[in-house]
Amino acid sequence: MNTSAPSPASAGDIHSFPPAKSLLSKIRNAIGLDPVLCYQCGKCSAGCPMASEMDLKTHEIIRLLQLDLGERLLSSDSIWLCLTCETCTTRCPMEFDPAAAIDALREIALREYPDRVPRSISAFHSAFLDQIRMHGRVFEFGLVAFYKLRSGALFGDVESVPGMLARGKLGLKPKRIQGIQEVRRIFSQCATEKPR
Amino acid sequence: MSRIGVFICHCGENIGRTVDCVRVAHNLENVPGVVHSIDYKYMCSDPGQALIKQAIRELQLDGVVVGACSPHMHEKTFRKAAAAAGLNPYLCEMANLREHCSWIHEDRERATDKAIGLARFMVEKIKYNRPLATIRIPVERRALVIGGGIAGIQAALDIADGGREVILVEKEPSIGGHMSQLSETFPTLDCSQCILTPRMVEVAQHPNIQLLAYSEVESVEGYIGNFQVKIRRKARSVDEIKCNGCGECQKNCPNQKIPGEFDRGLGMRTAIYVPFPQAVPNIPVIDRAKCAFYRGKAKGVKKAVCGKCAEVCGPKAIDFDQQDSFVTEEVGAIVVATGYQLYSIGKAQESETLRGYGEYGYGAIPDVIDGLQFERLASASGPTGGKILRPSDGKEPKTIVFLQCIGSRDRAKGIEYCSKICCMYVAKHAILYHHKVDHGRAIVFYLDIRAGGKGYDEFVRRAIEESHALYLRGRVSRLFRNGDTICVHGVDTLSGEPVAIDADMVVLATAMRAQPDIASLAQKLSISYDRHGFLNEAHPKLRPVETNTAGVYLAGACQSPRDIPDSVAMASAAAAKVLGLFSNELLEREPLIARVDQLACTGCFHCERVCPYGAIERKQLKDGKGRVIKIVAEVNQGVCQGCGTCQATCPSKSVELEGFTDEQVYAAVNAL
Amino acid sequence: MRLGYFPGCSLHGTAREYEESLKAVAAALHIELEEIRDWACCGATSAHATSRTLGVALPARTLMQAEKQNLDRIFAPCAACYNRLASAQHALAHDATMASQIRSILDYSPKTSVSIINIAQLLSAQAGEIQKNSKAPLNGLKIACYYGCLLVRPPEVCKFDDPEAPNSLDHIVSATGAAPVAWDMALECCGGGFSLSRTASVVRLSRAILKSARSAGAHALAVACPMCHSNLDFRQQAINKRNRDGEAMPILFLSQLVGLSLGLDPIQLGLHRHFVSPQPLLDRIGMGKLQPERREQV
Amino acid sequence: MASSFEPNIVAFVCNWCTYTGADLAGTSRISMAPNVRIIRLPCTGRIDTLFILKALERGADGIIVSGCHPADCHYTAGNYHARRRFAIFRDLMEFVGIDPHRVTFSWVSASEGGKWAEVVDRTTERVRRLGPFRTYPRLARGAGE
Amino acid sequence: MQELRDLARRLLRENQVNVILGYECARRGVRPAFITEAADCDRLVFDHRCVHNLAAYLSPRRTHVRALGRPAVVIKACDARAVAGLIRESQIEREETVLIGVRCGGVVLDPADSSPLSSGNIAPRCSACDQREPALFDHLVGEPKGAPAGEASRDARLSEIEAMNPEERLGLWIGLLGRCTRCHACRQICPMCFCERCIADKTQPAWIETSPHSRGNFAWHLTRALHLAGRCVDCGECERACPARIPLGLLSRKAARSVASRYGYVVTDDPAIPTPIGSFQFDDGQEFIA
Repeated sequence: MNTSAPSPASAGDIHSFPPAKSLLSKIRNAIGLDPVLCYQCGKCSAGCPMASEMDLKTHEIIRLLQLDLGERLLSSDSIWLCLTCETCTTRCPMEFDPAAAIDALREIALREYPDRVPRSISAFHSAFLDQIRMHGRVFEFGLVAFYKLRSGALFGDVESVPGMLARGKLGLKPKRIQGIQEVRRIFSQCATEKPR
Repeated sequence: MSRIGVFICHCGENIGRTVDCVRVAHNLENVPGVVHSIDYKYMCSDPGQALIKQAIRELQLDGVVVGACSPHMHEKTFRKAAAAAGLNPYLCEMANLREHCSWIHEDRERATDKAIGLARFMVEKIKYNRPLATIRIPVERRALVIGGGIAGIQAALDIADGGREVILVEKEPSIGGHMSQLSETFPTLDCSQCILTPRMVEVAQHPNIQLLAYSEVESVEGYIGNFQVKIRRKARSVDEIKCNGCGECQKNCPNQKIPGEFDRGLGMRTAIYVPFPQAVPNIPVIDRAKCAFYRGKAKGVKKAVCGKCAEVCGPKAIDFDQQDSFVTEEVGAIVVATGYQLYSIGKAQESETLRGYGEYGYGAIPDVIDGLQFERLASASGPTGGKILRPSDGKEPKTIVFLQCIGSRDRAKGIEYCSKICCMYVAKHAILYHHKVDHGRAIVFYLDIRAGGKGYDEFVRRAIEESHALYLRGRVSRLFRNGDTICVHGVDTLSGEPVAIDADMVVLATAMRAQPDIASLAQKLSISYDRHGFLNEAHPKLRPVETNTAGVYLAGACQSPRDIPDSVAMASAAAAKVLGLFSNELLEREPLIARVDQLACTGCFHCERVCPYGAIERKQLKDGKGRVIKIVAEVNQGVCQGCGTCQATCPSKSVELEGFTDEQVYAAVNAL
Repeated sequence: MRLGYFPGCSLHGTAREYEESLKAVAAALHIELEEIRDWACCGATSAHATSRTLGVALPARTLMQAEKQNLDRIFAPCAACYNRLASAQHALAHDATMASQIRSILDYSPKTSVSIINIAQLLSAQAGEIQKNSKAPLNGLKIACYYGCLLVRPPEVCKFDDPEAPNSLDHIVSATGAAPVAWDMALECCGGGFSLSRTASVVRLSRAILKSARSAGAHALAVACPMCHSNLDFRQQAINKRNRDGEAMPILFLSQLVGLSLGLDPIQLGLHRHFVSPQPLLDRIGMGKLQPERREQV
Repeated sequence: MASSFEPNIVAFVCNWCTYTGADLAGTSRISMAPNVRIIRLPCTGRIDTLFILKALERGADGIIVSGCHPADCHYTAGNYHARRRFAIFRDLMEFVGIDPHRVTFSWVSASEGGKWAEVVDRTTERVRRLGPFRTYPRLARGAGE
Repeated sequence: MQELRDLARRLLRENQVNVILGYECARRGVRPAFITEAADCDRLVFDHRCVHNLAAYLSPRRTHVRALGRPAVVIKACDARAVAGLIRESQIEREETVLIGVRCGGVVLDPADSSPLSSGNIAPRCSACDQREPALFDHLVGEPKGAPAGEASRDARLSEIEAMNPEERLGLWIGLLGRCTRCHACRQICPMCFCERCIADKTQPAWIETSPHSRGNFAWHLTRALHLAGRCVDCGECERACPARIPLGLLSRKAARSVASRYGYVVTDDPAIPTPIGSFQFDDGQEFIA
């Protein structure tokens, strides 16, 4: 893809379209649906709760996918703003599954552009998964604590802790499940990059 | 003294509520000439009509005025009733007391006064109505079809199968039109030749069809049911009777290197040639501009420079001295199916309203071709035997780019309409390309996908989903040569992403345009055409295959860009119209047409100038000794449509429009 | 009736009132909840957002556990957990590669016949019972039923209700004698997992939901998801502090509403644990003051 | 006085557009002044300036001439010819002092029932303000009549 | 003068024509002459007294002239416009008529007025006329003439009347047309009034009242002006012939002004140009149409 102003001079060094290694095909394999199904009606973006906060709206994400513009796509943090509320998937007139596509994109992005994941979000995910690694379950007090350490949002929500305690909503000592080894094997086998 | 009956209808409450029908009837009773005046609840009902008939019979009425609804509603009804009672239907008139009175007024008094006035108008008018007889014109029950493309073929076959003679005129050496050039057809992908050729043969063999190929309409006289058409039979330089279509002449023609029109210049033909193997009729024609014999003669060389074809021709069918000849045919109806021409992409345009696409280098860059050229490449009978190969080096293009809307929806180039078929044939091209070229990449630049039609959108989706054509939304700015590839610069407006593609071949999906010579044909037929040269239908919705000239019908792309199914449907519709017209020996017309008072006529022919239909003819009045006294106007009953513009224009009022004569209008106005 | 029971992490923490009320209601309706032994977290968004396999493998293990306990029905009250379990099962059933992957990870291939049900399915099946046993029908209460995302989407996984116009919750609420209100945002997302990581988004989304429910005249919101609950209840203080949208809107778990209609004690149902006090609601139906326990044994 | 005066107006209209438009006004029950009486002609091309003069002679206070919009003529060109005829005639009328405000020319299509009502009401109002046009018919006084 | 007579003589001698329509001297001034004998050609004259528009005699309605056989007619530039009109409207065949164009420096108002041409006695139309010779002719005779004397703004009166208010105008015309006796001299002399049966004589129906009162006169003169719109050649014969001295030219010139301003049409002696009534443009002005 050559994005420089087209001119006869630059014509020579324009490489062919589309690029060789194809993100498009990866996603096609990952979710078993072909993104070319999308005809850009925009119903997904129209219903997306996070659209207003995304620089790439859902349909634009799919379009870039169709055009195999991995760089521009994966380097945007929009895919990380998806809540997987599945509204898009539910309403897609072409029976495509944008939510699944975005999940698949995140998985690749995590590997290829780890540092592009918004800090707070990657912090949350790793804190969350760490909880599971450690205890087999999520121990919320630990989750909050770990999250704060990772995200650096140390004092956010601090004022709410007493309230949580008063209502008995925060247990302080974690319980570990017996099958924790099994869980850890799952993690190692799934070979997920630890989001940093 | 006339004996007029007046019948005032209450229309239930519709008139009665605001108009005092009884008073109206009473008032009219006292009008001189009125011998009978009554009111009734429903005049249009059977008992109502019975009242009228009875009165006509018993009181020998010579005029009937029905005060009821709009004549557009019931004039026919009441005139039929009058006729049934033995009164000439044109001695029955209606006063519109409903739409024009009771429904639009509240004040009963004033509405009633007005109703009386309206009825008076008609009573006074009808005193001057004349009994009129429906006009019957004999119909020549043969049809002319102009154009031998799929539309003309379909129309001709339908009419011929309907049992009527057809003269099919085609200006090219063979019928078949553009469809014969196509490879496959959307959305079914059946081979064009395979479905067309049988129809062409059928035309050639049909007992009711007289095929005049390589001929053109020279002039058209007359009117519906009675056209005289003069047809020019262009000189083929080959005797159609003698020729047996063996093809020896072509084999032996020394000039083998002429770019063939049929293959859009991608293949070669000879100077004496049949445009394509399945041509109908299968009779060659000599291209005199290219033939050595004629060029020699033109140069003034005494002895024949070449005569190979004549030498090898067994039946001695070659006739170098053949001249254009003319035939005149009498027909009752004409179907125009002259089709379209392709928009020419290059800078040079024959019309000053159009501009070409210099930016796409068509003609300059060898591997930039148009859609019809791609059809020839994809066609099994084409110059490459159906292989997609580049004109420049015969290589198979691995990346091919299709540009839609070339000459469509482009004001700057002078065409703002949508050509309708391009979206579909590009999808077809993408699919064909996918079938024919392994690991090929097809990219389409489009503005919108217009795929309304049975199975059409599915077809486009098929190109995208199964043939993996990449559709980019946007117009390409320019094509650049880049070594032996073509660099395509565009933007995908959906992603806002600039795109530059190195393509091996670029196909320009060019617009459909009206035929170049349409204006002269339209004048011959006195039918109208739009600013783009597409012929105008009589009504865009309700009379789509008729024209404003009675007896002339339209089929196919001469009316607007059309695909094959549309063209065929139109053709059958036109044929149905023609057969409907032919279903009677006589054509019946309302007698409300103009009539010239030849004694008073001065022959200034203002009427001729204003007549929209050319219905005014010049007639010599002679004395006993056959000397011309004067030349006066005469109205052709078949052509006149009864607008009356002639009468209002005539300074001496020597032409009268039946049903709306000066005396009738005068009388009405006098009743004020 | 014996049911496999998968509480999920939050029901043992921030959403413990959900479990408390569930257990009380189950007892009242004679439903035996048998907790799956040694269950692990479903992985929630964090798992499937980072690794599709992980997102399937974790729930798959739980399904395996259930099978070992030969439970043929698993009840997952948390909508998120339900969604993960159901999605995992769906993947195992329809994605051969994924299935084999999981097999190699767990060296066990979970049956896909086990039926996974959520609270909407469970209680709407019990609607008759609820009505029959209702000791204190919640007449006069107007409830906005909030389905959220994970209960009904994606449709090919959650087949039990119409994904765009569901009515199972309304059906249950009617059974309690309360009146479900017609409103527009029953299916809009509350911000889900962003509670910590993108609180602002959660506030924006949850606020819209609360406003809509309020304008529909609801006295309270009924939810079936701990995540939704904390966003709408816990975060509501922040929302109300920042804006003047009107009365605070109590957020109740469906089970709590049902419990009330069955005449169970509000404290037993954990109503005192909410951040937005449901007291006004209780006053409406003439129930006593909540006596929040001073001390909480942890 | 003038207010109680009810003008007598005659309308010459073409059959295809304005007459049908007036029918539409009726079917749509659009109420309008009852002062106008329609005389139906096939086309504005048929409407002669003599009709106007005769109507004025016969005591019409106002006149309406109406037909198809340009390009809509059922007979393709009648209205174009009429347009020139009336343009020149109007100039002449004005020149000899016959107030052209007494004559309304309009295009009213078959779909413009509302417009027809407007034309009728506007003309009626204008002519009512101009008062009765006795001068013209009375020109015959002293001679003959 | 001699040139004209020789030409006429030749045309008769060579039997190219049977009659010369020209001018000859009368007791007072000049009058139209119908010369059939070559010998009589010396009677022909042409000078500033030759007011008459001889084209009128070409009309098929002038049977007595027709009876004389194939005509040659002496025409000034203004007369040529009438000849063109007759050809345009199929009243005469161009090739059946020999046109002797004469160069003209303007004529007097009254053919009986033998005093030399001056701004005092010149016909108003001539002082405004810039056409010294016809463009339509077979033979052209006479010396080149200079532009005639007199002020060119002859239509001041027209504008004056246009400037009046409706009542004043009506009053004015009631006064003028009230004088009309319906003798129809205007029609008889008009080269463009050639109808076999004039509308004014049509009785079934009698659109135009025959009795000579202002109302019928209005109808008659308005209708005539309309019929002459774009056809009147402005030869002034009607005014000259009118015993009541009604300035009828005002009406036809008003019509001419109307077609000129609306359709840019000016009467010429080119028979190929169609009349403004009888032709149209899609975008003709319609400011007066609601």
